[in-house]
Amino acid sequence: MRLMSILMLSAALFSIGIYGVLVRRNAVLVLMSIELMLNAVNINLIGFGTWLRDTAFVNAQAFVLFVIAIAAAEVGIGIAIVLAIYRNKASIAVDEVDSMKW
Amino acid sequence: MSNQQVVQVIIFGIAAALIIFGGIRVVTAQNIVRAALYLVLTLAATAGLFVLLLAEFIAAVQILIYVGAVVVILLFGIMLTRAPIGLTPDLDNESARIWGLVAGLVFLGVVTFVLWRHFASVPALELSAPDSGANEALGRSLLVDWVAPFEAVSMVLLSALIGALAMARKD
Amino acid sequence: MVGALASSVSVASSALLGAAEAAAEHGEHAAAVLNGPNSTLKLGWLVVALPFVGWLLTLFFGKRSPMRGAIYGVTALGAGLLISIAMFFQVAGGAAPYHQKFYTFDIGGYEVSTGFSFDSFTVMMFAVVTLISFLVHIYSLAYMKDEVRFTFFYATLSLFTGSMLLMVASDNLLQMFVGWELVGVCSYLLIGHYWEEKPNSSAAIKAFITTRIGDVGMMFGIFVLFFAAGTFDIGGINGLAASGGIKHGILLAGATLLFIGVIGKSAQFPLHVWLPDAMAGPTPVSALIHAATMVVAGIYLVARNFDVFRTAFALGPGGPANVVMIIGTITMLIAALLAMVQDDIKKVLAYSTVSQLGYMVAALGVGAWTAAVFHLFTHAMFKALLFLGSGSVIHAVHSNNMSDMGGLRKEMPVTFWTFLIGSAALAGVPGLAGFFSKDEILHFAFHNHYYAVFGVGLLTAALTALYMTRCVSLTFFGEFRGHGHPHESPRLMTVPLVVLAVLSVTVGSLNFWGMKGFGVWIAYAGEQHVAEFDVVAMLAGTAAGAIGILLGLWIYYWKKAPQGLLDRVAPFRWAHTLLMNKYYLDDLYIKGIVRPVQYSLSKVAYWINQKIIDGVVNGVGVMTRKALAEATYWLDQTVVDGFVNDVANEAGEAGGALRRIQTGKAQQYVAVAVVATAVLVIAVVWAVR
Amino acid sequence: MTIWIEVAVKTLALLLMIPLAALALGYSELKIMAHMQSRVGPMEAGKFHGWAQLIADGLKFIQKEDVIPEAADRSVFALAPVLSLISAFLVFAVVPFGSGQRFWFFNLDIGLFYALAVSAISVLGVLMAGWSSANKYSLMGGLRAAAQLMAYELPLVLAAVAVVIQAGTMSLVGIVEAQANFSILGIPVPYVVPQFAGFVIFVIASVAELSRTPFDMPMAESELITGPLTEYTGFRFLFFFMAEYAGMFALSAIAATIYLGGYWLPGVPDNIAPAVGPVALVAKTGLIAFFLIWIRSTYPRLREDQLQKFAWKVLIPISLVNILVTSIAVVFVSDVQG
Repeated sequence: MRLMSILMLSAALFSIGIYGVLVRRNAVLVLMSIELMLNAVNINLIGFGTWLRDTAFVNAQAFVLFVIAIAAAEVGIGIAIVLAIYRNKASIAVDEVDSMKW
Repeated sequence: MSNQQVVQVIIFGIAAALIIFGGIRVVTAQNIVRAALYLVLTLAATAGLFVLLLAEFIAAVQILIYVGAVVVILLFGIMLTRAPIGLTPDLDNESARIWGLVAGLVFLGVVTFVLWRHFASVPALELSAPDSGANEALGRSLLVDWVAPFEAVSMVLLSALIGALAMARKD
Repeated sequence: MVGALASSVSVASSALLGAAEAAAEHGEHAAAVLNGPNSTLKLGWLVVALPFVGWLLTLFFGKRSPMRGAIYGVTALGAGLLISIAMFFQVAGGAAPYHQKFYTFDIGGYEVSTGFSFDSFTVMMFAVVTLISFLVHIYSLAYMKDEVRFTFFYATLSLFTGSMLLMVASDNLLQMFVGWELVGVCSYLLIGHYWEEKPNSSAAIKAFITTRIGDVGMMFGIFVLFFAAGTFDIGGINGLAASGGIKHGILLAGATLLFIGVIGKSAQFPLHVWLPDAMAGPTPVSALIHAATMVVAGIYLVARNFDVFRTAFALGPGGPANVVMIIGTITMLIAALLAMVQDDIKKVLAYSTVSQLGYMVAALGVGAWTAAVFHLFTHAMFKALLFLGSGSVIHAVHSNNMSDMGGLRKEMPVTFWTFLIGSAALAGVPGLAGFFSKDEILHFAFHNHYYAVFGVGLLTAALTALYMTRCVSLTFFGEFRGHGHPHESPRLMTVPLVVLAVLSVTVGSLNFWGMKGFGVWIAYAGEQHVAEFDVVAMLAGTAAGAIGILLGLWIYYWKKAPQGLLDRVAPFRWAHTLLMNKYYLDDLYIKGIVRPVQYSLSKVAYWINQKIIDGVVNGVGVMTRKALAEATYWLDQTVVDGFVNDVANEAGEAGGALRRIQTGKAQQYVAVAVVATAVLVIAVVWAVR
Repeated sequence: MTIWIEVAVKTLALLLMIPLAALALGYSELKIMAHMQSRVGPMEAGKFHGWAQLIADGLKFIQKEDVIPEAADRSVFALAPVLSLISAFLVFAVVPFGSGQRFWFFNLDIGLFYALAVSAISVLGVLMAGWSSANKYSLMGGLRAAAQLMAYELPLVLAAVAVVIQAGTMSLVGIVEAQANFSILGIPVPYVVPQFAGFVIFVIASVAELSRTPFDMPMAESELITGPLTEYTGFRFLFFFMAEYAGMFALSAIAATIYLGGYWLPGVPDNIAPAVGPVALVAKTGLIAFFLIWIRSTYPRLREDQLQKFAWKVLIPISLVNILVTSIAVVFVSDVQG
């Protein structure tokens, strides 16, 4: 197995995430797409860690743990925001949430 | 290629196929709960990939945090808001589809180009069974080398917890 | 005699605690504890641990325990007091400091150790803290008897004491900071004890936030010193500072930042505003905060790291005017003036504490280390006495205001006499504790040509005598102006008063000119000693006190002052109004800091967001999306229609177009970000190709 | 080739274990609860004390018509029970039944953590079942199950963390060995003694994870019919049934392993230890399972908010203090021993 295939997998997943973030209207689906992108980053980190071995391997894992922790925090906050918006507007379509202008 | 390497490539292929398939379905599925379930598929397959790449602790964390908690919270949020069975129209911004596709492909192209130039010549990865001290080394790394980020992340989680609580309250 | 007492106390305490000591020292025989040169000092950790154990026990089992949980705190502090006294006598007998290392962490390549250091200064603080806290524990049994959350009160009281002891015993700044913050948390809990009423919880929050402002400074001070010295060890940092191992600029920064923490914690100008409000807590807590635990922490910090401050600010005889001295001097004067006009008896005492803390800080600022520490020591005695006495009065008349008191000397003889002794000690009546310590500070300042400090100190001494005379006159003389029938407080409250009154009379002699006992026991190596005795300073101090007392008697006891002096004479009226409004400092903080942060800052942020960030975003938007179309349109319009559209119209058009770019839709912004990233990556790849 | 045979045998054993555990525990529950309530319980099937009752029930379930509601999301509906069962199956894979290679499916370095991770998947199955049934009660039950997760997951993991700190390993075999080498004042005791608070928290959190009384809000019969399982019939229901009892057995086995010493018994000579090990583990597991059944027939159901309050205000603080005390004690002891 080559490093390149892992990196390509990661890049592809990240691009899928970008597509999802840009195209999806539902806020929860946007959050999921962001999870895909974070997951791609994790694959990338672990891939490099396995390639470089030794301390890089351990440090990559530590980084991934941080990413996962941040992702968990992000989902928590994200869902709280979605629920708050849903309560106020009875809709969670991101393109209808545009009162933050002017 | 040795036998073992063949097995590795096959496992990687299966995992990668599941990851990509799940990912594509996450962003294309026309039912929001199904999209979340495809996310589970992607995340679980990623955990499998981590096991293959010798990071078994990360794989377990991936299962526990992502599949066990994050997706459940996502589903919880979905079902609290609106989650009809069957196809839901207008999950996508139709006019943005083409631009999303372009953006994704451009990004993929750029990254592929860069990666190809720098990492195409890297030889096959050597995947030997991890020595038993791997998790101890990880723990040491987290709490010695990365103790400051570790504490910072703890603070982030704490404030996220409080923030989520404050936002989701009714009053 | 002292030796006999010391050995008997240490025998008692060691017998009590020999088992624990043996456990700690892995089989060291209990006999060694009794005979070693610094044997009792080895028990010091127990003094710190006991209140924490008491706290946990009270917290978990309090409500189902005898005395509703107070038993644990009282026992812990009683035992701690015994050990502390034994340690005190051992130190007085010349025992060497004892250093106990616990555990060393290796965090990110830095070694952080924890441990206790018991030298004479620490032991003195131990004695003060455990003594006052023990008496407060006893006193509160009666005072808090019918109050809400009795058990929780006792739990927090124990934790409060334990935190202070932890801070005092620490051998490193980090551990000290932990204790320092725990003290802050406990003071918050105790000040807000009656949180059902809004002003009380506001006072607690004010105290917490005000001291926190200082703590931020202190934290950064600790970081600065840590990175300069490479260690948290107090001895190490001070040694380096004294020997010039730390660059002066860095040292100055570190010391200044630490001093900000002191200003917050010890209620120095301009962060003194929280202390009077902190009177919202139960009175025994005020006694503890003012005498032993909270506010003296700042003094202790400066005194403990005196080498850092001395080197940074060039403190000492012949040194220049410095921030420590200036802050202390300002504080002592303004607080004494404020104490003049208060009606709330506890606020009089609170401002008096601020003033006396100013004395200590100013003393440290002129380099009078021993005098400052000695004043801390004596002040703890009589200020605890005064607060507990005022608590006794409040308990009797159910009001904090002196306008509801008067004539109480007949009904409450014990409270009256002890309060009188405390006031006399604070006012500097010769022979009592306050006289010696205050005189020593004045003497030091005078002798080393700090005439400003000396002058303000004299003025403050006179004012102190004046307001204490006022306080005593209004409370205990004249006619009773309140409601109901006041009566003497129960034994549990008066006995601590008597104990403290006796100490207020006697502890001054510890540093009697002839003996110099205190200065020898609790010596600081870097201090330059001055001549033993100076008759000018002594006479001036005595005269200032006498003038203050006579003036007070003239106005408030004999009532010879013209009526309505304050209302009719303009300068007095102005001064009175200024003082009644606390120099408008609270208003300044609310209007000058809190409001701007709440309103103006948000406006500024809004403006920046609107004008700058949106402008940039819009610019990018035009570049990426609309540029071509707009350009074509513009060209078309210009060529075909010439000057059909005037310049203003153009500007409006462009603005409208730009406005449409800011859709508020997050996804379009993400799209811009993605495109920009891709462009950047391509540019970088092309550049490094 | 032998490795494949070994894997096949172990997989078969594992697959057999799930219905066996479900049968044994289900029957025990029927009988124990019957006796606790002073009645006899099923007595007819199989003549002797109705031992074959559940087998008969199983056969009945398999024969029943497989009904899928018209409005249901068919594939998700079909997948949900499988996912629940897989979760229990995966937990079983790391439980060591004795000392030695042949007694476990695999001995992961992170065994305990793995077990907790895969046991968390089961809630996903419940949530899927609840949503896909197209039934208000089912959805409500699924939501309750998801909300419940936020209450029990943290105490469960935090309680286990204290054990990991004390044992110095996450491997279940390692934890058992650490308990074999552990003693207080010379008396060999399992971790339930020093970790008693953790044990209580772990068991309480397990009850919540298994959605058993008093934390059976997702299935609350009197409010939600049977919650997510309302629309399930026939063999799909059987799957859920098996998953429930297998999950109970698996979590009890994990608890028995990390707190009660697992397959290890003090004073058992080495030559008969392999024979005693599985019996000891099953006995200890049965003890905890019995306790769970006992709780079920004793306590009334709580409300969801009461569980949340209890978890966040009681269980989590205590488990954090437990971790603190454990780590201080571990550091202290290792310092003393040099």
